[in-house]
Amino acid sequence: MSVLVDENSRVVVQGITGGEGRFHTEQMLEYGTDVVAGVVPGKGGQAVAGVPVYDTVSAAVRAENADTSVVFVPPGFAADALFEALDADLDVVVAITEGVPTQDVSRVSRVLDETDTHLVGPNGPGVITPGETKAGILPGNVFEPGPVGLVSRSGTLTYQIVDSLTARGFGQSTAVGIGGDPIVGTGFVEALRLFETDPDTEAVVLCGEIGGEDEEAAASYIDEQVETPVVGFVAGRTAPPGRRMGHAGAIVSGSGTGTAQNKIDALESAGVSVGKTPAEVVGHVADLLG
Amino acid sequence: MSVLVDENSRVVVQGITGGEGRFHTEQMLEYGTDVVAGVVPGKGGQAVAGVPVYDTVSAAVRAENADTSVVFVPPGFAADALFEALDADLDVVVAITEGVPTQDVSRVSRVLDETDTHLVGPNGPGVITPGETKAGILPGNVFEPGPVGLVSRSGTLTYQIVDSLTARGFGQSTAVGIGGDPIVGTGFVEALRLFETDPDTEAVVLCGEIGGEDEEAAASYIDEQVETPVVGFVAGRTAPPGRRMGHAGAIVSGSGTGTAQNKIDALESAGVSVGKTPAEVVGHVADLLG
Amino acid sequence: MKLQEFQAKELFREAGIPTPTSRLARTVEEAVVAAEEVGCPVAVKAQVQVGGRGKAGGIELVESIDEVRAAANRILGMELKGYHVDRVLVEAAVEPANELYVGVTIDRGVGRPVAMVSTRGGVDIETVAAEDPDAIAREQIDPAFGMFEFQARKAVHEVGIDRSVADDVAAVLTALYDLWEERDGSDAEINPLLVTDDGVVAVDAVFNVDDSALFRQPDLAAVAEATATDELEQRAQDYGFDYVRLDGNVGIIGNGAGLVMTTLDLVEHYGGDPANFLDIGGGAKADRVANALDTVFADGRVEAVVFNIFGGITRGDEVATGINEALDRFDEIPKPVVVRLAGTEAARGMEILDTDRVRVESSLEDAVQAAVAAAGGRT
Amino acid sequence: MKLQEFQAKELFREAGIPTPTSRLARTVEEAVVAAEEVGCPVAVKAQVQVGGRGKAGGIELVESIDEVRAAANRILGMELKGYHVDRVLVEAAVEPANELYVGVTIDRGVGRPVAMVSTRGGVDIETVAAEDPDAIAREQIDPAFGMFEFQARKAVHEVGIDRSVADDVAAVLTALYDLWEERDGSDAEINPLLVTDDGVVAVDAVFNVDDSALFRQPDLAAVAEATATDELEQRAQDYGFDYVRLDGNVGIIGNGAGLVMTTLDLVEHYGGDPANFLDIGGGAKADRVANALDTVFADGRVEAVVFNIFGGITRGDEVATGINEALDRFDEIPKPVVVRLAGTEAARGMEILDTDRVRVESSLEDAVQAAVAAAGGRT
Repeated sequence: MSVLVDENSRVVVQGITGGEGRFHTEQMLEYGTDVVAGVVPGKGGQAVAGVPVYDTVSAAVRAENADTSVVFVPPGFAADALFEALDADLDVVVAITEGVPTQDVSRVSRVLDETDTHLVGPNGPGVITPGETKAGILPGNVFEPGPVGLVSRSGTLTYQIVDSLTARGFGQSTAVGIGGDPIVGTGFVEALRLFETDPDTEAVVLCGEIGGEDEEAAASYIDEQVETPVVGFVAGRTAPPGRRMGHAGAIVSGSGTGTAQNKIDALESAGVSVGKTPAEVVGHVADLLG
Repeated sequence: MSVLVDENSRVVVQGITGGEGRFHTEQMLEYGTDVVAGVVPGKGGQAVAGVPVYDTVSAAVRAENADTSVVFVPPGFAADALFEALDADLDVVVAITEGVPTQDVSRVSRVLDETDTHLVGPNGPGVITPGETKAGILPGNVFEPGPVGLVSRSGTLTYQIVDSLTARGFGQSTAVGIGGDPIVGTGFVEALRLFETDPDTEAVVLCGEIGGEDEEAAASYIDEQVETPVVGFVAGRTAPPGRRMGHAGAIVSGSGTGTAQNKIDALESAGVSVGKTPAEVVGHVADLLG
Repeated sequence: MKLQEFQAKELFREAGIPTPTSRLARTVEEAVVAAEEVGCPVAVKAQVQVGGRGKAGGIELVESIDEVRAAANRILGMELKGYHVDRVLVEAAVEPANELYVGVTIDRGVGRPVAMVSTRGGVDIETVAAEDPDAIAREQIDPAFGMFEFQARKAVHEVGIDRSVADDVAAVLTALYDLWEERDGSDAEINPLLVTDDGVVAVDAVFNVDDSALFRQPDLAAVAEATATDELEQRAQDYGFDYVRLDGNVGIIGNGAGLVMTTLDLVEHYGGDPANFLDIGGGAKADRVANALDTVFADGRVEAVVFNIFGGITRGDEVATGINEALDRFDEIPKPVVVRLAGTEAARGMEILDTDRVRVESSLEDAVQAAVAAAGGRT
Repeated sequence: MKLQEFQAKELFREAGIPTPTSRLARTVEEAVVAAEEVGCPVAVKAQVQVGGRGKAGGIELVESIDEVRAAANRILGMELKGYHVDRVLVEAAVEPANELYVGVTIDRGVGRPVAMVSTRGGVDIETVAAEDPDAIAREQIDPAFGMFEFQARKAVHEVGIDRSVADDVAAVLTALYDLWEERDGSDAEINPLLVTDDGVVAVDAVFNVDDSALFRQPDLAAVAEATATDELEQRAQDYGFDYVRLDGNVGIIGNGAGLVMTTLDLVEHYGGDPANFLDIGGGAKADRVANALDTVFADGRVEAVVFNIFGGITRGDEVATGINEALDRFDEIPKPVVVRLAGTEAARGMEILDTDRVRVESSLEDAVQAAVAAAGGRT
């Protein structure tokens, strides 16, 4: 079992003819993902790495029964690509694109609220269910199948932690990179809700960072609704207030909210073991799953 | 029993200081309606016919526990007034205003779809539950309490039929003037659904007219889901195609859809007794309830 | 309110939708000059607010200036479906080619806009809708957002528009939707949108404006005022009535569209022919009532008038006073008038009415039958 | 990207939001001329992209030209929270009066815009939010529709703005929201919005632009480029790095914001002080890696560098090559460099690295500890 994607997922890649789209289509195919179609307006009829290209998502869905999309469309066109993906009623839409204007994401999120689609991202590495499929750009070789669910706002930090987990023999059920932007589709709470329904996820690692209040919301949710043990990590304890750290999400406001300490406190109050270093995180997982 | 409004309804009048708003507030009070507040931006603190005026609907709702609004705001400001009413989470909003641009109503309807509010109108006379309350401009003296539910796209035609019903001893549970515009909030189907849940409504009179397909939709709904007997009337049998008859809804398109005959056929196929004249309609009611 | 073709094309041009070069002409000589400017071959097209002009002989495709002169001579001044033709559009002829359809309207069933594209342009789109529904791609529009870019692409690809013009057609659909939204259209259509070697071009143009929105489209409202063609309809419009002229001899006045339509239906039901639809609206005062009677009396075909008022907001006594005032304008009552008043202050109205000059009936059915009889039955 | 006050006020003026008369000045003499034009009393305000200028001594209210000269002399050239002040705004002083707050931002919790009004302007709004939440009216905005007209009225009335200026404040809120939407704001604030006898006036102006939207706001992007003040931050920006300069002595380079922040946290955890945040982003090639090292070496405070790469898209061999190339630029390596490579092609990267010039560690924790030790501990 797993969440969001599995061996049956049929993936369409929006923006498949661009450099990134092409490269990661090949990477996904290599990992075993069923990439069944690409979509690029005006390029229907072409093929990329043997994958047929369509002009519209609806044509791709109709012809190839796709249920999952991975979006590599550049920022200026990303919102429209996401509206199109939502219109096509896919189960999961993974938005890799970095730098989508926040107001665009807000509008996408407005439409998303009225659908049953799960949007992952934007500005995230996507989702992987190790040994089955990956929808995104995560480096497949780091992951191994296993009992640990992982949800994170950060890409490379996830790989760092997963690498250590794998090295210690703890594989992953599914890893979800929710993305680092101020507004994302699937947040911590939704990811936790999904993992909670997955019998094969025995523990969840939640990787947060400064900015926003999603970790605090996750803490309340864990306190009230989550049985699965959760191990936490929060990046940015040393980040100075008011400065942006790398991506849009990672900014601390001047006041107390959004600070790493605030998030760590909230998570710990909810019974989450929060590691101070990635190594400590793996240690906590080992304590739980021994 | 009744639908939409009853003796417990607490009414706020939006646009209470205008000529129509003031006149019909007095008329409603006279009929026994609990008009608890008025709303006119910038005129909070005034009073009309003893009714306190507020600047915003939310202030009126908070102060006076209103649950129903009647809107007399002029066309250019009507959409905003309706957005405000929907935002205030009222149970019933009755839009009397005639001449609201159709695209505005489309946007209002977009928001309406996400609420639990019943919008009646625009461009309708409102709703009356005889002997209890009226929210709108219907002439109260024509109505009597009784077992006949009435739903109509037309104002004066309704009064004509109600007058005849009352004269023959058939009072009304509730009469709903859904309005004559191309897009309205509560349509025939929704009104029928409400009447179906009202044990005191023993028969429903449905007054349609040319244009649109709401009567056809009602016919399907009646066929499938309505137990209460329905008597029908359709105005505009002699209307020439392509010409607008009086209000926006009453226009026949060039093709077969929207014609009176099409609507009559659909209703009759669903078991509705359709009268050719208002007198025949009352005759059919007498046959049912006589 | 239906714009004429040349007015709609003016809007289209501002919206960036390609249209053929054209000039408007009010006389034969103007048409000749226009054709010289535009360059033959040209289409000479009657400018009236009705559809089906081609079939009715209102459009002629000509090759030479002499033919332009002949066509303009024939079309200018003709009666087309009841409208007098006083202007023609002289327009560069476009090579016959693939004809598409593009349109935007409100889908009343769901209360939302719908954008449509079809490869079967050049014919009545409602026939296509009935016979071959899959030949029309429909995109329901979210009125909060307007049309998403992808929707135009999707519609165009779904319906199989040729790849070489897919982007052009999508651009026209997007522009048409935006125009429709910005200018408060009720219906906007391009039929046909012609595919040429240079792209696409809107050969016909329909743009109907939502009457209720004219208050915020003052330039279009001004156009509407300038284009009423029937003298009686103009008079009714000046008075602010909803009025439709028909072919019968029983004049009909009432309050409320549904009740007036019902009165028309009853006239026919009892063997008469309605001469018009006239709704005086709600709350009419005496003066307004007199104006209504004045309008209907002015119709030469009217043999008798039925006045049917159910007072809700409208008061029976005001109506009765208005009828008396209107009749005072005549030494002799020009046509028999049957009045039926019900509802608010109806009893008082009945008392006020001068029964020497009008016949009073208390039931709707009786009133209609009396008027039909007075008009002498079917025309 | 935070606009400076005078830039934000320029946007406000275009949006119809009242602001005091003001002139920008780069020298004391310009400030004097500006004050003469504007008319004393004036406020002399340092133009830097940070909040809290008043408390930090960057704003002075003066009555005479002599005082303007003194104030400009003091403020121009001062260091304000790390920024060099090279411009002042000389602005007509507004009579002290009722101070309101108006703002628009994204409510990240719900992913929607929120418009706010408060009667408690002139102080830190986050303090008000914490102490007296009811003093701030918040309207959640539907991003599909934008702000409804009623929402501005509602916010203003809910929070008890005086009836005499309620419409003015509602108009400012509406204008601010529309500006925020049109110009891709992330935060827009007026604090205080001053109530005067003639209406309201925006005495301060905050407008932060969404960096991700600069591609469609070219004029604001140009402003951003022109206003970087720190030489190192300018260099990092030119190279296209996300870079933040801090106060410590351990230079930090990594890929991915979360991983770089974690590296900063580990430096502190192991007793060091981070000198900077530098994210080279995903898929960096050798040249980019060299530029990153170049940037960090240029920081005089840096005593040692830790290079932490976890290769996903980024390849360890490319990174290693880049490090070697960067080091080739120096005869002598200016500061000790500790490198840790993991993930894609990490093993090959390790082989490529010249261990005579850099220290290689295979665990993140070891790498950070080595760098902290090399830097000589906390500054």
